[in-house]
Amino acid sequence: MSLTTPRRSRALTATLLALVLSVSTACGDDGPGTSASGSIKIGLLASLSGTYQAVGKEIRDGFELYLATHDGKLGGRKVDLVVADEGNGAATAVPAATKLLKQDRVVALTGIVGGGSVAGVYPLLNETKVPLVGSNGRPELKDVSRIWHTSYLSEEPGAAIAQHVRDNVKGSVYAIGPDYQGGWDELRGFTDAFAKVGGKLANPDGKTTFTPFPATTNFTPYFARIKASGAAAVYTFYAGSAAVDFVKQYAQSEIKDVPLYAAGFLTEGGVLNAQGEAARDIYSVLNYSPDLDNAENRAFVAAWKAKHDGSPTTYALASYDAAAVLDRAIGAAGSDPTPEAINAAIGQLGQIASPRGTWQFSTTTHSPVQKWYLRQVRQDGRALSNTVVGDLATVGR
Amino acid sequence: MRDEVIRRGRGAVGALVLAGLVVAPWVVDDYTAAILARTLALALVGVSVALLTGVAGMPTLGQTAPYAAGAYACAVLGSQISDVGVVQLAVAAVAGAVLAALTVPLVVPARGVIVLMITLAIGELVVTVLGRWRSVTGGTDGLAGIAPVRPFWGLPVLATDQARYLYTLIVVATLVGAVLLLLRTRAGLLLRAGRDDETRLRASGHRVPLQLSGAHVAAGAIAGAAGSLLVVAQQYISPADFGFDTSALLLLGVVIGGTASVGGALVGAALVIAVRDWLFGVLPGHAPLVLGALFVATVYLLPTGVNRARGRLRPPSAPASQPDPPPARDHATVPELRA
Amino acid sequence: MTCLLSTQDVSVRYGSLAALAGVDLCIHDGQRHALIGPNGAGKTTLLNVIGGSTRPQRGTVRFDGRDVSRLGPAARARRGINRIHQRPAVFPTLTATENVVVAALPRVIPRRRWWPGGRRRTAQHRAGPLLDQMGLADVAAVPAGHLAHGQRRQLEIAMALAGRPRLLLLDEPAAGLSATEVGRLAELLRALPRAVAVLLVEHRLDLVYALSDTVTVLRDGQTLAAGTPDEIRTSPLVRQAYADGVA
Amino acid sequence: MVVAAGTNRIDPYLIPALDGVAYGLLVFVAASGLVFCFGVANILNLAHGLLYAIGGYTAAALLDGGWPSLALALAVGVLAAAAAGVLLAGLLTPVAAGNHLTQALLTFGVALAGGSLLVAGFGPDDPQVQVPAALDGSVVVAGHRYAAYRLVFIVVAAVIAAALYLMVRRTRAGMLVRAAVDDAEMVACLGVSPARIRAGVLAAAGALAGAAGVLGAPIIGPGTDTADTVLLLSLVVVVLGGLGSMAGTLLAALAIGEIQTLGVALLPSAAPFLLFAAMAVVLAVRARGLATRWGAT
Repeated sequence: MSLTTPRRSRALTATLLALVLSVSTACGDDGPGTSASGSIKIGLLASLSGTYQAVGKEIRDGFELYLATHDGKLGGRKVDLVVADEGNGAATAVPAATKLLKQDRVVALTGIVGGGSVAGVYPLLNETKVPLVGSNGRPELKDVSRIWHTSYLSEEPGAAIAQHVRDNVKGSVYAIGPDYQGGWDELRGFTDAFAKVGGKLANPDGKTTFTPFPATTNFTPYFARIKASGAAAVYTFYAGSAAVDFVKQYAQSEIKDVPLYAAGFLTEGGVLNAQGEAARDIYSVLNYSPDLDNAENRAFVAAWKAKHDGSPTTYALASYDAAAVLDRAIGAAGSDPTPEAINAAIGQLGQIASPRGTWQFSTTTHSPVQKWYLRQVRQDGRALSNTVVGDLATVGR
Repeated sequence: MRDEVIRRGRGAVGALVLAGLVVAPWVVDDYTAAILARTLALALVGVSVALLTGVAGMPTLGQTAPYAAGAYACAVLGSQISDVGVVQLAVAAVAGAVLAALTVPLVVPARGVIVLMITLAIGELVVTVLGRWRSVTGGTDGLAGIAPVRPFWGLPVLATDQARYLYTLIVVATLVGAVLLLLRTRAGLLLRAGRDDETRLRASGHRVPLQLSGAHVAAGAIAGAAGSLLVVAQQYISPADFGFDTSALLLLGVVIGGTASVGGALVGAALVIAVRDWLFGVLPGHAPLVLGALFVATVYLLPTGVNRARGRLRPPSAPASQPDPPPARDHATVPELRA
Repeated sequence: MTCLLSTQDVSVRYGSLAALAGVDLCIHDGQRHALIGPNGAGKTTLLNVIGGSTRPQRGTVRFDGRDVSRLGPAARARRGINRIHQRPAVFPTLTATENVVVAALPRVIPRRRWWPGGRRRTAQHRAGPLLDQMGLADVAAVPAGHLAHGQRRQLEIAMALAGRPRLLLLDEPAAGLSATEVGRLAELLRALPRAVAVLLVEHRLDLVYALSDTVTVLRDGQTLAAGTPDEIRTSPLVRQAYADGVA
Repeated sequence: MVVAAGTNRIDPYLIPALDGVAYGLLVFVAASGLVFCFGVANILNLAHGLLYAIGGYTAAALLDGGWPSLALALAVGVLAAAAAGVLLAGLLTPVAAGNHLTQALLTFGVALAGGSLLVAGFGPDDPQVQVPAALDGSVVVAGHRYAAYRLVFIVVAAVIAAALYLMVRRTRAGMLVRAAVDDAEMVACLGVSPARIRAGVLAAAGALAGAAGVLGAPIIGPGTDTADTVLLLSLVVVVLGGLGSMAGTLLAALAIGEIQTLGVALLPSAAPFLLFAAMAVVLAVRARGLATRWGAT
């Protein structure tokens, strides 16, 4: 320390040091994931603050809804759900996941909004040998032996809709999306499949246009380029506030009459309310819609509406299904549901009945083989909602 | 004499804390050890921020840039050269120093708030490059599955949280010790003099820009080394680790710790980062609210720390009898506004 | 005899105001040269030009036979031009000793060049006697910000001398000092080593006549007169200029 | 514009260029309050984005598609943000004399806590902003479709900018403001209490940010990231504008607006780097920002 440090600051430094130590030693050991009373600890990590908190809260509510409708039990055991905040990404997600895995010693982890957060948590999962039943983001990973996702792979929505767009659009299609891993994967899914069925992109260089993310709040310059390209339709993927900005500005731009196709997240959940009239008629592809007609979905939507305003989203659904997966896996894992046993049991589940229709885990990617639906934003009573207008491909390997 | 007592008291507390940190991994659980290791790496970046902000008078929001350079150099280059920790540490330090050297022409001529903004821009640009240079950096999802290191030739790889923590602790202690020694030499004296009154230092014949450049490069090397420690502690890096939040929290931690004191910066930065990480785990959804309230409370509850920072940045008040008080030259604030 | 420092045709303009209009000056080795004149005559501007903090629009400054016009204050200080400022400029959080050490460092040649800390140790050796000489030995460990005004003035002189100057620029060193302090200051200045040339700007003419051997009178940015203190004291021209300036 | 419509090379860039003006003016109105904080009260206010967000959420809560609701939202938004500014001034009193880093610590904390309170109150979803029906469409400008609201916003924001300029130039309060930018200590000597100046300045800054938040809600809408986005843009603009100069800030804001729109349209591949690269270059070339060159207010 410097030579002329005033005295009081030394005292301060000492106090701060003491504080750090007391904080660091105060965090004790909470014991193993399965306690003597037979309850079981599950960790849920989701963005409850920051940019993605709307999605994170849906994920938490979806999981809690399953617990509430199943006596708070999974696989016949009382569940002690430990929730932690993922924040804006890996920087905050990693310490929160470390707490769940190493201090709370959960037997399984679920949730996680961001693909980057999953990548950040991945080394911890391998180290602690705890399975992740993720319900949203999914990065590219070398080894998925402990990673399961009830949502989808980022390239699947685009792949599912490509044939439909090829059949229904007379002309070239402009592809545009946000400049981060999720955007790259979503758009690549579409452009690869679209090229395979003989579709042509309107983008001048034949490559997708990527907009800085999350910095772009003004899409007008891009709309000018789309106009100049003479595209007959636009395919895009945005979510959250970027989706609101994109759709609202699109509706007032000079390409407002160009049909807009999108991965379903563009008009999913709360963003649709914020978009209002601007979202009318947008086509989107998604693995779920609240108006699907099956028994599981009717029960799910009714239970959801009893607790929350509005309809459940695909985010809530994926988390609800994650709970269902854990329910069956823990039940099948025997008298001592260790993380390893649960992980092995997930691999044996087979067909899973779900509000989205029946699906199963792919043996190679550990993500769902599931049917995708074409939806359009239409008037439903007093509000606009995503209405299923057709079935698309079943995707998954 | 009271100074002597206090110095001894401080020495005793310091030794006690160091002893506590050394035995910590055997007392606390894996989680705490892992968090401590990560926190130590960030605290080392805090030291480099303090070196620039408090000692050289250049408040920076951009130390995440050399930190990121060091981390990625270590993960991409270092792990291919060797799995020995000290080699990777050297690679990371060099990368951080090189990046800092490249930005010297932008940073060193600027003062006050302009430094804040230029370093902010540098930090943001580096994060953008990291997010887009997919083939090397893995893009916004980051690099996962980085191979574990062995601290030294012939030693086993760091496989447990305890081992990783101890390695981090030893490196941080060594580097902080080196910084403290450096500040006792003429380099430290000149940096403090420059923060007091840069014009006067020039008038005495010193090459001030050269000294500031040296400090900037040295701080870059330290931040780069911290990047290598982050790779060890976390085995995963992504652009999100080097965002604006991190810069802002580090600067705030350094302010809380007293901008000009290396020990204070280490502790302040560690405290802020530890509290943040801890809050995200125990108060899901309310961490920003509580963290924000804590910052406000800090300003009020620790007036010593805050006054301290002020005292370092402004000359101490002079006796009342003197006719003209010395002109207030505060580089860390905004001299431009008063021009 | 050649000049240690010479200015040729130095002109400085601030907008439409001519602060200096073609000033020539010559200072020899060891000379005690005073610069006087009414307020706004351009004395401080001339010191700034010589010290390097102001760039003249026209004219050259030569020091020790070399053109130093393009050098900044730091480079000139390294060549031996040191300066005392109108308001004492010291490093407030550094102790008196550290202040002198910092000032001494640029011109220190350590005995063991590659020995760590050698430069600083040599500078430290130089600081002690200088502080003694300036009567600051008691406050050597006190941060300069806590010193009284007069002590800071003395500290600044010690700092200037620590830089081994060949030319010392003194900008109103007596400003703000009490009568006893001015007496002390005069003694200290008279005791400066003979090898150091001095350029003194001062309002108190008694001090000027007591300390200098040559006096240059500036008015409206031009040299009005130059000569020995006696010549200047009796010159009606100078009296007139001062009377105008005061009025 | 009619002339430009004929030439094909310029044509695609016409709408982005126009939009850059709208965006730049919004950033200017949002940032002008920060200029006051910085230049007059010498406060580094990192909670400035929060004041804008208050205006934005007010607009989302009150606007129902009619004109009276717009007037009401504007009044309530301005008052609420100004009140928040005064509150902030009160919080800052104990550290007002301190350095900028201390102020940054305090205001950063307020921004963090206030931001999460806002989101807790209004929910995590971006709320819908319903502009008056007459403006909720698009008009044709030189053969291109453009949002009607933005076109009107350009006019309104230009009026606000002109009013600000006249106020700073012509009124007594404005003279005080200019004097304070030149020499803060002198104004203190005039017998005006620094605490009152601070409260007044932060109230004015809040009012401006609140107005920008209400009027700008259809452009930069309220949401979880609004405060951060606006704060960052405002800081960039204020620093580029030369810290305390209104004219410099306006120029910088328009430049940022064009960089974000026209620049993106011309150089899409460089889009992510444009803002900060431009900022670094400008700051490095001219450490005091654009204003020194153009000699401003």
